[in-house]
Amino acid sequence: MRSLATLLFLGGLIFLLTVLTGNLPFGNPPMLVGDAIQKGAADEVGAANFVTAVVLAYRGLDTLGELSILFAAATAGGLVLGAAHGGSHQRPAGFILRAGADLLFPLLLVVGLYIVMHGHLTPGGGFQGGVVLAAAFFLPLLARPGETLSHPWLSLVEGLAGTAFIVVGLIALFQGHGFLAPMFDKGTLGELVSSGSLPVLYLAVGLKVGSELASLLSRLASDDEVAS
Amino acid sequence: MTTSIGFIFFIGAIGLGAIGIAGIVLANHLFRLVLALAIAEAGANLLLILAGYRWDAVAPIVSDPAVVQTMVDPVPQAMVLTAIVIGVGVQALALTLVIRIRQRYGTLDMQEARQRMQDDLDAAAGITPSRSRERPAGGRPLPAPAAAVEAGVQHD
Amino acid sequence: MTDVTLAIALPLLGAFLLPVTARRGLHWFGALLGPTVLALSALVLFGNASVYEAPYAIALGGFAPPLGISLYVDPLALLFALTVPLTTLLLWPGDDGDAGIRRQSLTLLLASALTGLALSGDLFNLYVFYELAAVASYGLAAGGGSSPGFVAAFRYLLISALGSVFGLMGIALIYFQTGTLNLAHLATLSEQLANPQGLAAFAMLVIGFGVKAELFPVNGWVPEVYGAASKRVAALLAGLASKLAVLAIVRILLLVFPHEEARQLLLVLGILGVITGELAAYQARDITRMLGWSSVGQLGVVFIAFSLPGKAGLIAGVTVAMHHLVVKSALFLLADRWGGAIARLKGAASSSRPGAAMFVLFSLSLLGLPPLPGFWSKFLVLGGLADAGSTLQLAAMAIILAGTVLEGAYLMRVITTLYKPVDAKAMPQRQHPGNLFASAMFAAVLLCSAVMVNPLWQGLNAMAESGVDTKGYIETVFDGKEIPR
Amino acid sequence: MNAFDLLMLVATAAIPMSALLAPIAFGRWLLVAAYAVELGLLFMLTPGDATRSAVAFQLLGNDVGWQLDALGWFFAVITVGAAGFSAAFAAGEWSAANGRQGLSLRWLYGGLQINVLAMLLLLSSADFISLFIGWELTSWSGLILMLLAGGQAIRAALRYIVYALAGGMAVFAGMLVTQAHVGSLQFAALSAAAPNLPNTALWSITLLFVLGFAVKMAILPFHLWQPPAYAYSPGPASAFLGSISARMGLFGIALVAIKLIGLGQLLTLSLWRDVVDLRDILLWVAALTAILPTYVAMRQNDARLLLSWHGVGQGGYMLLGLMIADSLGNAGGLLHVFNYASYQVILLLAVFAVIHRTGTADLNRLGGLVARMPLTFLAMLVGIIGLAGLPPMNGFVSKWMIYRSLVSEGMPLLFVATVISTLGTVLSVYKLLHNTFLGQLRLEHVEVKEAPWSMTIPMLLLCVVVFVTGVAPGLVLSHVASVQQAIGLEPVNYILGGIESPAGSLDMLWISGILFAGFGIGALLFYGFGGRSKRVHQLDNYAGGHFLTADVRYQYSDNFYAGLMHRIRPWYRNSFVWLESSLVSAVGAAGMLARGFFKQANPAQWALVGTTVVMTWMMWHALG
Repeated sequence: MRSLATLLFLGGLIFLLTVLTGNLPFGNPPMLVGDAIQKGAADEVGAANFVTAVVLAYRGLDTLGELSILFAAATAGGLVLGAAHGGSHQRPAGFILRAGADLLFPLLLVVGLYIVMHGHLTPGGGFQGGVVLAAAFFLPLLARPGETLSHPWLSLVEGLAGTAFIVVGLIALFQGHGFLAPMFDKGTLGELVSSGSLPVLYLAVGLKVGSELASLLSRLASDDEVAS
Repeated sequence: MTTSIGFIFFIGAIGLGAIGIAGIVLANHLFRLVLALAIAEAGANLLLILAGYRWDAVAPIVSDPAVVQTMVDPVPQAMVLTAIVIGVGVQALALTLVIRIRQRYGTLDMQEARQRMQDDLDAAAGITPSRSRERPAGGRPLPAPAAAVEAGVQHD
Repeated sequence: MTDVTLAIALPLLGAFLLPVTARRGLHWFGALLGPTVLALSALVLFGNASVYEAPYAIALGGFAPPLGISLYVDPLALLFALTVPLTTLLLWPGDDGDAGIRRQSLTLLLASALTGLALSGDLFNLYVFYELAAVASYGLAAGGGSSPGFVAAFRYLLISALGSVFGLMGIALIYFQTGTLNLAHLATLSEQLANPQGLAAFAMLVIGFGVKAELFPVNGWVPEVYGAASKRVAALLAGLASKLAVLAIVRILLLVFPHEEARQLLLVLGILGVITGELAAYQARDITRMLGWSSVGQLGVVFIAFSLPGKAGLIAGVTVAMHHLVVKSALFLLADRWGGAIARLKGAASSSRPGAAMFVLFSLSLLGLPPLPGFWSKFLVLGGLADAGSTLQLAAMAIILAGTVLEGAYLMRVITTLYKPVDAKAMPQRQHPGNLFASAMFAAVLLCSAVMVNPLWQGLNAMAESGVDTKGYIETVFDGKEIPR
Repeated sequence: MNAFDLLMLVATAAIPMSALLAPIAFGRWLLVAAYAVELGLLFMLTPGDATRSAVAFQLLGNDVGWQLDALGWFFAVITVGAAGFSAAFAAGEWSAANGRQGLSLRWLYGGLQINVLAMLLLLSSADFISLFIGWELTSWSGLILMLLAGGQAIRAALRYIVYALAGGMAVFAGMLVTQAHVGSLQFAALSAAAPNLPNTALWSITLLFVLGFAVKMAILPFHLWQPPAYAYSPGPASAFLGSISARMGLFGIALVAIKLIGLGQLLTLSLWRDVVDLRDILLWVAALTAILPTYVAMRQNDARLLLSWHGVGQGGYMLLGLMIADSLGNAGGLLHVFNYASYQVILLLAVFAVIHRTGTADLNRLGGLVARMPLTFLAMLVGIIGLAGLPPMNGFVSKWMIYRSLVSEGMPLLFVATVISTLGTVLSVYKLLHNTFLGQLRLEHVEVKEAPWSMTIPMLLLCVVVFVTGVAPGLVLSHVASVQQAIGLEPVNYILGGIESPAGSLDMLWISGILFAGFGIGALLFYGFGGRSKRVHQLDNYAGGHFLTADVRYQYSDNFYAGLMHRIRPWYRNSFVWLESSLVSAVGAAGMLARGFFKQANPAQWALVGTTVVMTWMMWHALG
């Protein structure tokens, strides 16, 4: 009965949305903002990847909020699960996994950092790179369940990376450009050292996301087995 | 032709959203609820990113500054990036909660967890669980007529 | 430096730094950090009092308005933003070890997000701050460590995330049609949104933001979360967070959807909220859930008030919202030690006289006993409804009045229990001095505003004047620049 | 600063003084003196021209002020007087004894004074905001007194506050509807606009106000709260509340329905093709209120409840009188307010004096106290003569005026109704007097002594008032006439001894003279013709030739009026209790439903349903 009513209303919702979307201008959006950004981003921000320009410059506050959400989720996770319980009593993984993890660790680290550092030029950036970084640190954990990530160290990175993002924003503010305004020389479009403070911000984002996810994952992993 | 392609995309977005919502409403398993949430968010994100799509346009990345190309709207892409990360955070938190619920109540069943929660809340507050039917209704502010007949009091 | 961005950034900075400081033998610094950043952000906001003469907008990062995110500071935003650090300071969570630091950190995140909700002039930015507030409140709701708290927080998370999905879809629908997210820019395009797509988007946004605002169909989480969470958290969520979510909806309503249908929607949902909330509270058997349901009812009144057109609606809504903020936060604080079954509170007054006296004071104000501020808030809402005088509005008026009677029934039930002779077996607990102090501060605010009705009213009038001035909003944000169409 | 401001200042200052001084006997007498000062200040005011307070505010663009006109003055004198006599009654031994039993004297005296201040604020209101402030303060301050006794009083008080809040909300709504239609909250604005208001607006304004005030008046069907709430309050509080508190509703009706809207306007509000108008409805409701509670009172076995039920019935009388269009009738209604207050205070105080000595108000456990407490008996006798409406006490005058105008205005059915009501009153007050003071003395009361002087003197002083205003009603009628003038009615044509009118005059001086002459002749005849009497001990009783030992109970000392009750019992249906409890159950059931909504298994389901419905609705709107 309950599912029937649910499906009925769900059907209604689907119908409504279908009707609605049928009237939407798919394929030629108004792009009032998008066009302006495309015209001005290269000069104003200097990032070849306009998405990065939007994420870090035009909508930098959103990104700060997003980082805070991740931080909030990690903090809340910590609050819910408490301190990690020093690993589980599972036997370690096999040789292949251990060797693979050891092998992959530096590779993932490099790839992650690369993605982070090229966020203003190519698809990718702090979030994507951060996830790869987190994977790099999480992989050994899978291979050696007995170990834990060093939480004090992680939380230091967590805190300082976030702080760095805000401090960069605040420096811009105190220079009179407004919070999170792009700083430094814009450089040449398309080069690694270009678009002013954006790579710094993205590095902060990458570290933040990486440490945040790593701490979340390790908490989930270490606590998972204590279940009664 | 072009409209029908758009229609397919929309159906995809709405379908994902609907599947996810149906899951959230109908599923009873805590982990499935989290998965359903992820699916519903994917639907919303797809709808959002469709808002920036433009026919015959390239990704909003300048590969050669000399060539001017039509690009899709970068703003929805940035928004979706944000929304995805938000979704990840929320789902991670949801999973930690699932773990804890599993530990405390030994169940992954939403109905049971809810019932246990309400019983615990009632017990913590010091009231008889709402499931027992010994007392039909909670304390009323006005005296019931039977109770008011004291010392020859009769009200008309 | 009185840039309002600081009011958002400082608490965030504090939240990020808190876990770091706690581990480096800087415990004293950690303990001071939260209150300090909150006080600083309150100071920053106080420094903006000049917006009473002229509201202003900030283009973040220096990008011309429709491109970047803009913050808008007018008296309305400032008032709500100011309540955030002040209330959070009063409801500052205790400092007990690791969990305490996490709680403080989450509280700071919540404060920052709520300040952002008050100030932001961008649809998607509102959504981000809303989500930040939501995630922080899931954490706080679960943070008590009790088993029911986890289930309640999970259910809260589910329904809130469902709301977010709807909200995000609504944003997508709006962006599809207008290609912009800036509220001022959207305000210039509001005629384009007076179609089924636009209004459906509004409905979705209302549902999305309504979860935290305890709006009618999406408030199922309220009693469980308030029942399971610590009472300071409940006070934060019911008193503060809900109001800022309402403000977000009101901003969208005023600027982007100034259509009659949109107001009607809020009116109807508000009425349903009052009915369900007050009726359920009447049947509640423990204080915390009673207060939770009662806050659902009160937020229904807030929505009804904001659904009134023009200045009258804004004045009434702000009054009711602020009154409820003060009263409900304080009542939750007092329910911290006196939570639990009403019957167990026999003679609690003798264990803490000031606590009981304040409970009476706040209840009377909630019931609208003149000359307490609650009366004026009811006077403004109901007067506005009577003036507007459509059938639905008159029905809303009747329902609010009937709800007040029910409220009187259940609040007086508690109060008379408080003053009954003590049951020797179960002596109710004394009030915590910290809670008493905080609620005394709320009581002082209440009594001061009872005395200063007139200046407050003039202030509210000025605030509403600029609040409903959509044209002024657009002009301030764009500052004479060309508006893309 | 005029005398009115001084009065308010004294009344305000007396509240903290009460909290300070009430535990000390001497302090309590000082507080009684404060009432005397307040009364003196009231008499210094010339009630004819309205005295405006220097205190005035402008709140939210509305002028808020206070001003005491003749209508308010009349009620204010009764209020302060009732409070003063009640306070005096309690000042001596009563407080000492009850204070020892844990009654908070600070709250009792403070609460009494708060009530007086709140009522003065209400009575002197000059606009709707000050009216509502006074109204709510009166309602809530009454609660203080009701809660003091604890136990069953708390339940009664809870019931009271729900009713009072409902009434207050109706007044609130009335005031807001007035503002919406008139555009101002000044009294003058409504009275100026009333003739031109559209019918629906007038209906809603009048009905809302009258409903709100009727709850306080305990007019049927809103009367159930009153008897227990007033009866179970501590002694002086009970006397004060029972005598004047409910009359605030009458004040409100006189103010809004008669002064501002006007009786003539009420006649234009008609139903069913002008068959009935609002005044007819009010008259009949008032008549029913006069009858039914009186017969309920007859069944009560608790003396306090019996009197409180009478209070409900007498309220019906007052409303009935007030709503009669001729000057004699509404003068009777207003005069009855004063008369009723005077003897109700006596009666309740006498009952509390009896409680003080015997510890019970249960009419089945009292009796024969006449020789033990003769002064209290005398006081109660005077009181019930007044309540029953017999000459030469003042109750007769007001009731005569109401009957007279019912007859002369051509309302025979209502006249019959009042007669039925009076019959019930006579029967039940006799039950009160008999079961308390006459009949068989109970063994446990043999040692009972007369109430202390601190209690008897206030009662006897009031008896003098009842008698004097009964013999010379013109003393009060002069004020009633100025009240009538103040609320826009034709003033009654009074003389010192009563009424002078072509339709039939009443001169109590003559009537009392004849009455006492008759008594004198009777006494002469009795003693002149060798009327001998023999004193026997009160327990020396015979029945049917048998000596009755003191432990044998007379059949009529328990379950008085058994035969009559047997006949009329089927008429008691408890319909109003049923109505009230079914309303409570309905709200309770709705509450369970609402609670179920929040405790449901799946809130997300509702979110989905809600979203779909809301979206459909919005899109429908946008298309249509």
